Amino acid sequence: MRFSFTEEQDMFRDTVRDLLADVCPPDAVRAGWDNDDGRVPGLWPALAEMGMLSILAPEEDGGLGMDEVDLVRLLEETGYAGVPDPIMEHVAVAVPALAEAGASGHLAAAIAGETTCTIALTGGGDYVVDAEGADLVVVERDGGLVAATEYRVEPQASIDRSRRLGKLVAVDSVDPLSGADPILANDRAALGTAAQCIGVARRLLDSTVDYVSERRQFGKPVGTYQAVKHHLADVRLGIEFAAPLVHRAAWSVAHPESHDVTTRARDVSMAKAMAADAVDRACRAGLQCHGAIGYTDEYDLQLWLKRGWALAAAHGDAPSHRDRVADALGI
Amino acid sequence: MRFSFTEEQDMFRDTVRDLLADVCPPDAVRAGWDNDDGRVPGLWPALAEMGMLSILAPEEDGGLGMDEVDLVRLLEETGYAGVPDPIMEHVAVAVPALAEAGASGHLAAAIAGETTCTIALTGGGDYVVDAEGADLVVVERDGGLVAATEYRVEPQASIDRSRRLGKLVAVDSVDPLSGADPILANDRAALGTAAQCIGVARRLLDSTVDYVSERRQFGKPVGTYQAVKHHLADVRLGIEFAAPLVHRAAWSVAHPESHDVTTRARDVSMAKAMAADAVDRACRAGLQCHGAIGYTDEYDLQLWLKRGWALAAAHGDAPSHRDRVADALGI
Amino acid sequence: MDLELSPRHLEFRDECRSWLAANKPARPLRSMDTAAGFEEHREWERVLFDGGWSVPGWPASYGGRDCDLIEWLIYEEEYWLSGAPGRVSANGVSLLAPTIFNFGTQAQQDHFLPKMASGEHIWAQGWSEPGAGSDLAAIATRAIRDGDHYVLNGQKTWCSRGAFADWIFCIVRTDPEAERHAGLTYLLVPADAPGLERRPIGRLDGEPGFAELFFDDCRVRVDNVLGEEGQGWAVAMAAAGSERGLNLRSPGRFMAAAERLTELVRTLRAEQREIDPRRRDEVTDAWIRAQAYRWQTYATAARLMDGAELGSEASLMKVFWSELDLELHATALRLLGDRGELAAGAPDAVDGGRWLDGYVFALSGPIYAGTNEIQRNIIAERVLGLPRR
Amino acid sequence: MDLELSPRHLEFRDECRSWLAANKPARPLRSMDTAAGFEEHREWERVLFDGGWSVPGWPASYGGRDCDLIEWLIYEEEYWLSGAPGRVSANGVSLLAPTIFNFGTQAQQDHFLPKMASGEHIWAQGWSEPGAGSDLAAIATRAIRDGDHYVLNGQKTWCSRGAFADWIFCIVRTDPEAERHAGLTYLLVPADAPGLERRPIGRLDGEPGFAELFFDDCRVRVDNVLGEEGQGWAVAMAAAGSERGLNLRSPGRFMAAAERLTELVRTLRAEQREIDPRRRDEVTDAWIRAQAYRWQTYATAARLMDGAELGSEASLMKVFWSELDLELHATALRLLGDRGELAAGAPDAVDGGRWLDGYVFALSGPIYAGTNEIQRNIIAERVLGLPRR
Repeated sequence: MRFSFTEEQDMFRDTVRDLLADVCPPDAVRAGWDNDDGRVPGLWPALAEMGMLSILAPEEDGGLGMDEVDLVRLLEETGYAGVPDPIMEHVAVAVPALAEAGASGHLAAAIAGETTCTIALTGGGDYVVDAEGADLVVVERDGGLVAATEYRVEPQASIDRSRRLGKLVAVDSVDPLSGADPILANDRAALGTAAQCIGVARRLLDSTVDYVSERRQFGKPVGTYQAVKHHLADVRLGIEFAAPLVHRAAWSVAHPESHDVTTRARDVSMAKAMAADAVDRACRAGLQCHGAIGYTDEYDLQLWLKRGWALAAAHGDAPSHRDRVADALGI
Repeated sequence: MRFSFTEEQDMFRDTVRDLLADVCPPDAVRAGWDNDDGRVPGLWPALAEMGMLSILAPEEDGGLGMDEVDLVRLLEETGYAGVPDPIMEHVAVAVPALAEAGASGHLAAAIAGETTCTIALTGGGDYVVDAEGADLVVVERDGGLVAATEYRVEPQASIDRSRRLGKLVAVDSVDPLSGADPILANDRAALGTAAQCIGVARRLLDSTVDYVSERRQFGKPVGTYQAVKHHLADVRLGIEFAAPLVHRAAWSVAHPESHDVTTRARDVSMAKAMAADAVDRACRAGLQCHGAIGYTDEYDLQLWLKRGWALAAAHGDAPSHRDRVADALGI
Repeated sequence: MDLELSPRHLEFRDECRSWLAANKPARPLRSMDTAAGFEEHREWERVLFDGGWSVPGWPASYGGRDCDLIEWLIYEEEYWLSGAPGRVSANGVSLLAPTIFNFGTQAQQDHFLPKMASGEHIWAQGWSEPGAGSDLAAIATRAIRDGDHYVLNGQKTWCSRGAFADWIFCIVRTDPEAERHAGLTYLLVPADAPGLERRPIGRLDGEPGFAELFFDDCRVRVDNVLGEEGQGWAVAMAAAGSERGLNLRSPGRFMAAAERLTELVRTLRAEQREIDPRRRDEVTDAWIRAQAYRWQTYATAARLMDGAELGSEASLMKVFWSELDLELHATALRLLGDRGELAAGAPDAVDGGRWLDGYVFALSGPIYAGTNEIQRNIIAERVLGLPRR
Repeated sequence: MDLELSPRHLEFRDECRSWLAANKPARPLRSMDTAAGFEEHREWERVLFDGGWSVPGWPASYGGRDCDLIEWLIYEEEYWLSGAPGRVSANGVSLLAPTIFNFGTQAQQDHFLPKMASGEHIWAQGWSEPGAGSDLAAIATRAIRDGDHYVLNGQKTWCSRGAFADWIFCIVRTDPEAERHAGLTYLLVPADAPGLERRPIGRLDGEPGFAELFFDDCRVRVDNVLGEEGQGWAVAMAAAGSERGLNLRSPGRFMAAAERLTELVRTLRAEQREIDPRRRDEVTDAWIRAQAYRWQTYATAARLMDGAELGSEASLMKVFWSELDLELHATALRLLGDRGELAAGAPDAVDGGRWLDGYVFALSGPIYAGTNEIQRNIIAERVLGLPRR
């Protein structure tokens, strides 16, 4: 029993954090709002190059052969940076599904960053992130997964302009992904979303702590008021106790030999329920402690507010995940 | 449209408040814990004398012929004083039921204060307040009401030693109360409990405001801390917006000519739901703002804490009353 | 106590309801925070004015119909339940007009009030500054007397409707030596004053909900002072009482939103979508709280009609309505599930994205007109009497 | 990361589990806040000690078994899940012992630790005073040196276990001239010291959960100082870190309560009672939070085993466990409906009124050892780095 990450995992996390701070600052995210695909130029190849896209691909397929424990904090960083690319869908769900199905051609292109994959799972609702811009959609249907490569999309604008949502209205060409498990794919998507929620919540907290430490009203920094302190202490509490459940769920997903499907579902759903509540609280407190400036288009806080609203509900909101936990508990 | 009480109603309220402050101070409530019936000596005759017991009895039966609007704030005062006698059960439910059933003998004794009535309604759960000490229990059964005068009781100790609970284990002698409506009786009980919740919440708030204005920590009154201020502001908000719903529900019960059963149920349940939440919040904040002293047996705060816990749940807790509202709304 | 509407009030309600049904725009207007939408809303103000329904609580001499508070509450309920458009005139009518009635000269009243009632003048509020948000006493925009003009220099921000308004009511510092509340003056500034530049600021969904104002030797006539020079704080606080209290936030808007929320549940059921019992409970709770706000308001109205003043209790109302409004809309978005994040233009957006739009709007409620943290301080100190320090 | 128990840990767990199953009292003990119950609990401490399970984290030389943090967490989980009694020794073992290990002389360690481990000495905490609750620096009880004794005068309050304890660990003011944190001394006081009077205080259900202590020229030997005279604040704060953090509140107790809560749902179902979906959700949420506390503790343990210190993060844990504990019990009472208010003696009380008893106990959690308001200040200022003023 040792609940901590390795030095190598810390280093990988730091590398990703540095890359994102460099290539994916808020300005780059905003720039994507008006380009063709909403994404950050140069980010995808850079992520491919450092191996991030292939973490969950086996070494024999040219991947890093790592697992969800290695991945989970990198996804937190993508939330922290507000990455608009469909990184969670691609790396946490599509790549391992392609690998498990032995779809080696699709897999090779995906881990090289030549293609972008997204996902259309029953647990993810009606709208697919980046469906238009992606090359391949891992679609759940008829109790299995298929890889759709030709399909038509009806765009559905999200309030978060970095989330290019679309509805799949027709799928014209598919490869079955037999061997890939749709229940596992849904759990991976919920886990990945939970990790991103943690990152978004951390970013909201850091930004707000910075702001209230500087901003003065009534002759002193806003952050000296006890009400503001307690709002932000509550945000920290939410993150502090959600993150371990997210890391624990990553372990659960990565170790099928000791976690049956019910246990995995319970662990993943605990993580998503707590992470969704944590980011929801971070959104509310972050905006309230900023005051009017946080409410503006020009100020960057909104990037994480909107992402937080969306991710809290994506791949199952907190009550629906608590229901899964309750079912697992037999109550 | 005029949502305010008359000067006469204000005066009656003040008279009851003064009487209770005089006859029913905390020491008198505590004294009752160890006597035979838990009640305050002299209180019942005094209430009878000022007409409080007969408010809802028609004038032709010797009552005051008033209605629930006249009564509602008097019940708030009984909550404020922490009256241990079964005043709500007697005056708000039993007396009008006896009157409506034309049970003139029982009624005359009840409004004269010669007897004490309590109630055993389906909406009130398994335990009857003051069943042992009372002379008559208005019991709901087989879709109607009966007056039980001989019955056996199994005592069930409440954490609130002023609430002498008991379970009716046998009813040996009953008079049917045909003409008295059990649904109306349940609504009256919920309304009366809601009014008492408001009074309890007000007492908790007043006591806590007094305490934190005096008690000093870290060189200044505890009440100067913003966290304490906001706890108590929230209590005030709860009371401020629950009380009008309680008064409005009293009007609804008092005016069957313009309020059908569904509307009355909706109005009563809105009142109980909001009042229960208000007193619940007052209990938590009251204790937290007092700190350790509020947690002791010797300090009087506990009288209202325990009453608040009990009354918030009595005659239907907040969620069950919200369900009734939802049903009335057809959602 | 009498909770029935009198025959007179019933008649008033029916008149109001019929007029709205016959006259309200057939289709939703465009956003009042766009140039075209602003003018559409101004036209609607004119229609209201012509029907006698733009400012029913005002004296008939200024375009109103001398409604008492109860009639005004009835009017507001009918207005919002009818689905009529939001009021682009709200800043002026709710915040400025009470101040003009209280502090304006006869000439100011005669000049400004009718034009406000008819929509000819749409007003924006110019109080906040980058360094003075909830802390209005920190206002730094200077207005130095020069003959029969003031010369303004400084910056205002968060001016709702500021991008397109015709006039702005400002608080400026006329005595730079004075500190905090002293030396402030309440000044009415035409939007076309020379030396005034306006820059729209988008709210977080991109709609230009505010403007920044830049004063660069901007000249404004001295007779546009409201009240006395140097008395701006007292004058402004009277209006702040209005903003936080009864005038701006009648229950009608929240009751209408609560009704729409229950309607949404019915619609979702009709679409064969299952309603989670926890969500149903949230809807019910929000609906109950809208009713609580309504009845608390009627009780307050009765006190006011008996001659009481709405003091610090206004803070209770402001906290309650702003958090209710947020919860009404957040509940709707949760009910909508994955459709909750869809923007107005999305094909699947429910009701044209109105719930999301309303949510974004509601988010500002706990922030503006004194944050709810400050309101809770006021409740604790002035309503409950807790020690300030 | 490795979240499996090693063979060694599995063996440890099984040994612990078997021993508890074989040795725990057959029936619930009487309340430790009654004279008879106190002695029953003391006997149980002796049974634990004889089995080597009273202080497993201590060195073997003092009656422990040199457990590492992980083993200690496993032990705590097994202990509470087994349903074994509460620990009357907790104040001493959790709060005082770390201080003795850190600051005690060899003679103090050799004298006090074994007697604490065996239950011969049960300790109470004498920190709070009527005028010094969360604000410990306001302590006024004076201890004036007189030869090889101190002479104590003053009053302590809220001493848990204080009515029957054998010893009390106090903070007293040895330098009356010094202000606030200076001039305080950490002193170990025998309960039978001449001039010490004790008065039980009932908690709100009437159980005498605390005592008041009155010192009237009470004489205590100088060699009972822990650490240096005048260093009491630093010594006490080290122990406060323990109280607020890992030692006192292992996850085991909350996990056990969460399991009992889910069991309660199953029992109610078996009684044909309908479980409201909102209550089921509350139960699930509380259970999840108990798990979150567990895993956060394991993560913290890993950091501590790597040499990190538990600093202000202890405040995060204190707020979380105390509010979790309250919610676990409040949820149970709501589930019980009208049986929720029944006291232990009532025929219909479920599980002997244990949920209500636990609720009353849990209510003190957000208050003692520094209120949660103060803990949130610490989180904001020391963990997040917000400005103090």
